[in-house]
Amino acid sequence: MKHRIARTAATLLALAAPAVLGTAALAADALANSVKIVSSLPRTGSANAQTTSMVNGIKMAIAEVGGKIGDTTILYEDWDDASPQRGNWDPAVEAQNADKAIADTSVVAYIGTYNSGAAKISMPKLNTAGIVMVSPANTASGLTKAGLGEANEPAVYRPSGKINYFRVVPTDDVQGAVAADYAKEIGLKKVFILNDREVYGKGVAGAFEARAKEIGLEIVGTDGLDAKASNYKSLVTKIKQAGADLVYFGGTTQTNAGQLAKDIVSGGLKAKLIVPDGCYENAFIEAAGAKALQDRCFITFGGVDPKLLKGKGAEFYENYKKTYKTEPEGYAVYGYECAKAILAAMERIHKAGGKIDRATVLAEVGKTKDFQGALGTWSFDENGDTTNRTFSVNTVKNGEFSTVKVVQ
Amino acid sequence: MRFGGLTAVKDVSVEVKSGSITAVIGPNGAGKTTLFNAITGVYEPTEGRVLVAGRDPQRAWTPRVMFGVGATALSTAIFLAVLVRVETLWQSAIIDNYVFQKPFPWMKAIADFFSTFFGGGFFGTWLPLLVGALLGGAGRFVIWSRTRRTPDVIASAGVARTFQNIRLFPELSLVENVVVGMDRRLSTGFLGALFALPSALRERGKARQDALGLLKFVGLADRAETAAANLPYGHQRRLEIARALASKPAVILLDEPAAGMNPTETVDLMRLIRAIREAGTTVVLIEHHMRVVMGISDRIHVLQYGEKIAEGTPEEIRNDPRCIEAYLGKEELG
Amino acid sequence: MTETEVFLQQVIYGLSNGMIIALVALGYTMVYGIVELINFAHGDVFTLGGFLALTVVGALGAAAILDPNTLSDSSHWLLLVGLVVTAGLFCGFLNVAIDKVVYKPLRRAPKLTQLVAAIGVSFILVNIALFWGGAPMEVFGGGNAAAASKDFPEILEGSNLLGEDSNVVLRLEDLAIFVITIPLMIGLTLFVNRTRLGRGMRATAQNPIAARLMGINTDRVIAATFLIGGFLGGAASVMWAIYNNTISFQMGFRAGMDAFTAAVLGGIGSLPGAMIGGVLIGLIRAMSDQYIETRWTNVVVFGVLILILVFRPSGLLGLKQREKV
Amino acid sequence: MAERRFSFFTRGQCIVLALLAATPLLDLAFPSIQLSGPMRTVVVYAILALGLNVVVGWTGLLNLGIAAFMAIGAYAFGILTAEVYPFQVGFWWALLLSGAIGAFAGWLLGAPTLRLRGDYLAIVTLGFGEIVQDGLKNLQAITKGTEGINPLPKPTVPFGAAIQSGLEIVGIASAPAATKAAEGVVAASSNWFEISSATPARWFYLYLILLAVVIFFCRNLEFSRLGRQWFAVREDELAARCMAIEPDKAKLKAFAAGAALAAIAGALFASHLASTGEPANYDFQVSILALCIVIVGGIGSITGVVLGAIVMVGLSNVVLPALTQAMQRAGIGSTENVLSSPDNYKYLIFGLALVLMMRFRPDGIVHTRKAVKK
Repeated sequence: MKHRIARTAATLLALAAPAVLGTAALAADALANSVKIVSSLPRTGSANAQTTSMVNGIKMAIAEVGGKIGDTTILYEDWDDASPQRGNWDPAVEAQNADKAIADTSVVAYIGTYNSGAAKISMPKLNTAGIVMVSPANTASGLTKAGLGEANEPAVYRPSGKINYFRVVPTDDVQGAVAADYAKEIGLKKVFILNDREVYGKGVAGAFEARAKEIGLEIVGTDGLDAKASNYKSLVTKIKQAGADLVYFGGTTQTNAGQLAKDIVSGGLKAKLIVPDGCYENAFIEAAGAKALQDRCFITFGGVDPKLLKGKGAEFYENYKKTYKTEPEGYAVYGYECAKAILAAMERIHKAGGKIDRATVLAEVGKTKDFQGALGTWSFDENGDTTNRTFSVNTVKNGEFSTVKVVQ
Repeated sequence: MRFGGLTAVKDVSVEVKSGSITAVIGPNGAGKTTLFNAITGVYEPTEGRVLVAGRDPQRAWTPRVMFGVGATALSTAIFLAVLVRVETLWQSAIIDNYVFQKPFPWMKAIADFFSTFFGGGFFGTWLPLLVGALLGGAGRFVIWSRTRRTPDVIASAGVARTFQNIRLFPELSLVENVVVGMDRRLSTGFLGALFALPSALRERGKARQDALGLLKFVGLADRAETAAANLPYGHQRRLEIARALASKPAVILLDEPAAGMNPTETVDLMRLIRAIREAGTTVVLIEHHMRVVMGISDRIHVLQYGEKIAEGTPEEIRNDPRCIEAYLGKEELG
Repeated sequence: MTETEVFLQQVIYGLSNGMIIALVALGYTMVYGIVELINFAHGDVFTLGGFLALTVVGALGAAAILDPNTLSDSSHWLLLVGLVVTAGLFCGFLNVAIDKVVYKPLRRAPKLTQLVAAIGVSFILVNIALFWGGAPMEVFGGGNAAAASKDFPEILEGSNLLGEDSNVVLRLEDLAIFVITIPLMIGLTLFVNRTRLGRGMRATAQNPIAARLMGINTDRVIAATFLIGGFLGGAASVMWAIYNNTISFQMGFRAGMDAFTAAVLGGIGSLPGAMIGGVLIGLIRAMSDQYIETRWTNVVVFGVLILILVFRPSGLLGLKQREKV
Repeated sequence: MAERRFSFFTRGQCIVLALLAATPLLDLAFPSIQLSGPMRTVVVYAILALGLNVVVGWTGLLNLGIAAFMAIGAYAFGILTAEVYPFQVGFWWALLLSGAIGAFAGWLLGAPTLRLRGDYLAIVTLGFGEIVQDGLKNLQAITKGTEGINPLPKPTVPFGAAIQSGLEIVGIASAPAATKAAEGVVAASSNWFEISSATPARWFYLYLILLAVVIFFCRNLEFSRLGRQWFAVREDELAARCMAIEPDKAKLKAFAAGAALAAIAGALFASHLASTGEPANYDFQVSILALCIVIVGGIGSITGVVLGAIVMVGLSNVVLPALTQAMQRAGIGSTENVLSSPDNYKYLIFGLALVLMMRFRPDGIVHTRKAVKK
C-alpha cells in the first residue's frame, strides 16, 4: 500500500506543478522596466456585478494614460479574494493575495478591498511591506479614524506607524448622518433600524442610529436579519406592529436588500425604506423590482450619480458607455478614481525625475491634494480618508435612479 | 419476557453450576435466543433477575452514581445561568474593568462577575439555575436508569457470548477482533493511549501475544492479519468463540455454534468446548445438533413455546416423552 | 395591530413558508428512503426549476403577464399550474439524469462517497444557475448582472383578500400555495400507498435485495422516485418564486438545508413526517421572528430541533427500529 | 494495521510530510508564486480534517458541524490573546487552552445527543454549527460580532530567543554568510527563530512541525486500546457492547478529541490571518470542505486525509487562482458577460473534481478497506 501513496503523491505533484509553473513562467517574462498595480476584489459569487464594473473602471483609467508613464509600462492584474466554496470573500485567500503582492517586487500599488472585513486582514501586512493601498469601497470608519471602531483601531492596522491605507469613499459615520438628517427633513418620525449583521451593514446602521438619537428620531426597534433567509414577511409584520413610518436597512443587494423592499410592500407596511450605497446599483432595482421601489425608497450614495457627473466625471461616463456598452454601476467610478489617483501620483514622480517604486508611490499618493477627479475635486486628509463629503440622496423613479438631494 | 402482548419466555429459570456445560434446546421459536438476549442485557427482561455468581450485576444506585447525577445537575445549572446572561456578565466583569493597555484588576473583575451573576433576580439567575439543575439531573438519571442492565454491564461481570448470526468486526483483523474482546481486562487510559506511554506499549504487546495464543487455541493462528470479513464461514464461528474467550469470562454463552458446520468441524467444535470447560469456564449452549448436545452437555434444559418443559441429564431428556413429542410431534392414534 | 391580528398574520406566514419547505423536504425524504442518500444536490435542482420558471415567464412576455386586464384571473391560475408542471417535469428528469450519471455507478460505494458526489453535483448545478442567470433575456436583466438575484414578476394579483384596510394581510399567493401543495401531498401519499409502483418503492426502501428477488425492477423504481422527488422540487421552486418574487443562483443552499432539517425532524423516510416537519419549521421561524428576535431565529429553530431529537431519537414520526440480534 | 515495535510514522506519512516540506523550495525558484501562505492553510485544514477523521472515519459518526468547533477554537484563541481583552495569554498557552475549550464544547454537544443514530446525529451537528455561527455573530459584546477580533499574535518559537542567543555566543547564527545561502527559505532577519509575515517559510515550517505532532498523536490513538474501541463501535455497536465496551463513553472521547483538533486548527487559522475573521468564515461550507477532504483523501487513513487536504485546498486556493490568473495574463476571457470571465468557472471545476474523484476513487486516494468487496 505504501508504494502506491508515493505514486499518487507523485502524480498529484505532476498534475499541480504545470499549472503553478505555467503562471510563474508568465509572471517571469514581465518586462524589465515595468510596475504592476493589482486589485483584490471578490470576483466569484454574488458581488461579481459590482466588482466587474470597478475592474472595468480601473482598466479604463490605465488605458487613458496609454498604459505607460514615461518609459515604465503599467501592468494591471485583477486578483480574486473570494473562493468557490465560500461563495464570498475568503480571509485565507485575501491573506494570500497580500502575501503575493509583498513577494512580487514589481507590485507598487494594491487597489482593494471591497469588504471592510478583508481590509482588516491585508492592511497590517501591506503596511509593514510599505505598499500603498487604495480602497474603492471600504466604508468602515474604524479603519482610519480613532474612537469610532475598537479601542486599538486604527493603530492596529499601522504596525509601521506610517499611513499606507487611503480610500476614495466617504466613511459610514458620514453616510449614516446624511441618511438620518434627510429622514428628519422629510418629516419621518418613527424608525425601525435593521442591519445585515455584516461589517459594512452594521457599521452604517450604527452610525445612522447614533445620529437618529442625536436629532430626536424615535427608534421603535432594531434587529439583525439573516442575509440568506427566503423572505422577511414575519419581520415586516413586527415592524408594522411597532408602528414605524421608516425602515433603515444597513446592507447591500447581496445581503437581500431587494427581498426586504419587496416584503415591505407585500406585507402592507406603509413605511419608507432608506438604504446605504451598498444598494446603489441596477442589480438592486432588478432584485427588488421597480414597482416595489416606486417613490418609497431612498438610497444614499457617496458622490453623485455617474450620469450627472460634470467635467471629468461626464467624460468618464461617456467613455465607459462607449467601451463597455452598458451603464456604469455606481461603484465603477470609485474603481476608476482609485486608479486615476495612483496614476496621477506616478505622473508627479516621473515629472520630478524620480524612480517609480513602492516607497515613492506611497509617499506621493499620500500627498494627493485638490485632485481633479471624476468625483469632483478632493484630497486625502491626514487619516487617509477623502475630504470629498458630497453625498447624494437618490430615489427610484420608474426603474431609474434619480437624485433628490446633494449634500456637501 | 414480554414483547407487547406476546410472552416470549414465561417464568423460565435456568440454574447453571459453575464449571459445567449446560445446554438449552427446543424447537425453533421456543424462546431460546430471547432468553439469551434477556440474560446478556440486549433486551430488558420484563420480570426476573440474572445472578452471576450470586450477585446481580445491575448498576446499583451507588454513591458514585448519585455524585454523577448531582455533578451533572450542578454544571448544567451553572452553564445555563451563565449562558442566559452571558453578555451582561461579560460586560460587567471584563469590559467595565479593562482599560486598554492598563493592568487589569483581576480580583475586582471576579467580584463583579459574581455580584452580577447572583444579582440577576428570579428570572436572571434562579430560574435558569433551577431549570438547568432539573434538565441536567433528570437527563443524567434517565440515562442511568435506562442503562442499568446494558450488555456491557453484564459482559463486564464476566458473561461473554457469541451470536446466532455472526457479528464480527469485518474490517478489523483477526488479532484485533480478539484484542477488542479482551478490552475488559486492559487498563490503558486516554493519556496512556495519546502519549504511547511505555506501560501502554507493554500492555499492547502482551494483549497481542494473548490474542495470538487464543487464535492458536481455536486453530486460526495462521491468518492472524487478514480481515475478519474475508474468513470462510466455519472459521468466522471459531473466531467469535476466541473473541468471547478473550475476556476470560466466568460464563460463556454459545448461540448455535455448530450451525452450518460439516461433521468434521462439529467434532473439532466439541473438542474445543470441552477444552474451554477444562480451562475453567462454564459453558451454556444453545444448539440443534443433537450429537453435539448429547455428546458434551452435563445438564439439558428443554424449552417449548416459551416454557420450560424438562430439565435433566442427556439420558433423562432422551427418554422423556414430552421432549420427544416436542421434537417429533404426537403419535397419531389409529 | 392587536395581539391576535399579529398572531394570526404570523400563522399565515408560518404555514405558507412551511408548506414550501415541506414540499422540498418530501423530495429529500423520498430519495433518502429509497437509496439512503442525503441528496445535497436536491436544493440546487430546485434552484434550476426556479430559473426555468422565470425563463418561461420571460418567453411569454413578462409585460403581458403583469397587467391584469389582458389576462383574466383564470388564465393566471392556468399559467401557474402550467409553470408548476413544466418546472416539475424539468426538475424530475434532471434528477433522474443526475441519478443515472452520478449516483447509479456509486450505488454500492460507501454512503459517504455518495454524499460527497452529491456535494460535487450541487456545486456544478450552482455554476449552471450562475450561467443561466447571465442569459441575455430582459427578464434576467439583460444578462450583465449574472450573480445578482432576479425579480420574479407577480403572476397572481397582489391585493389583500381581507380588504385593503385590514391589518391582517392574506394574499392570493398564500392561497395558491395551499391550493397547489395540499393536492400534491395527498396525491403523493395515495400514490405511495395505493399504486403498484408505490408498493414497489416501499419494498425497495425496506429491503432492495428482497424486492429484486420478488421481481420488482428496482432500477425503474429508483428512477421513478428520483423523478417524483425532482417533480416536487420543481413545483416547490415555482411556489417559492411566486411567494418570494425573487430567485437567485444560491437560493438552493438555504432551501436544501431547511428541507433536510424538516425531513429529519419529521423522521427521515416518512412522508407525513416531512410535511409536519416543514410546517413546524415554518411556524417556529415566524413565531421567533415576532416574539423573540430575527437575529436569534436560526438558533431557536435548530435549538428546538435538537431538543426534539434528544427526546425522540428517530424524529416525530420516524419508526424506531429495534436492533435485531 | 500490523502491530510493530513502536515507530514514529508510517512510510506513507513520511512521504506526505516530505512532500509538504518541499513546497517552500518551490518559492525559491518562483518568488512570484507565494506558496508558503496557502500551504499554511493546507496544514490548518489537514489538522481540521484529522479531527473530523477521528469522528467520521474511526468512530463512524457523521459530523456535519465540525466548523463550529473550529470557530470556537479561533474565537477562544482570539479572546485569550487579543490586546482588546485583558487575558493576553501567549500563543502557546492560548493554543492549548483553545484545544481544551474545544474538547469541552465537543463533550457538551456529545453528552445529550450521542444516542442518536446516523443521519439524526448529522442534522444535530449541522444545527450546532448554525447555532454557534449565529451565536458568535449576535454576542457582539464578546466576539465583536462580524468585525472579528484582531490583531492576533504570530506564533513564537518556544525558547527561540534563548536558543538564538546561545547560538550567537557560540558564533554560528551571527555569521551572515552562513545564512545568506538560505536567505530565500529562511528569510531575511538574522534571528533564525523570529517568525513574521516577512518570513513565511519559517512560519510554515512551524505549522508543519505542529502537523507532525498531531499526526504522531493520531497514530498513537489509532493503535491504542481507545482506537480499537472506536473501530469496534464503528463496525458493530451492539457487538462492542457485548465486549464490555461502553459505546457512549468511547463516542464522547471521539467527539472531544475531534473537537479539540478542530479548535486547534481554528486557533492556527486565526493566528495565520492575525484575525478571527467573521463568524461566517466558519459556516457549513467549511464543514463540507472538511468532509470532502476526509472522503477524497481516504476515510480512516491519516496519510490519506493529509493528502486530501493538499489536493482540495491546493485545488481551491492555489491551482484555481493560478489558472484564472494565467488565463487573464494570456488575455483569455474578459468581463463582458458571465461566460467569458474565468472566475465564473470555479464552482464548476470544484464540483467536477469532486464528482470525478468519487467516481474513479470511491474509497479515496489512500483507502484502508481491507474487506474484499463481496
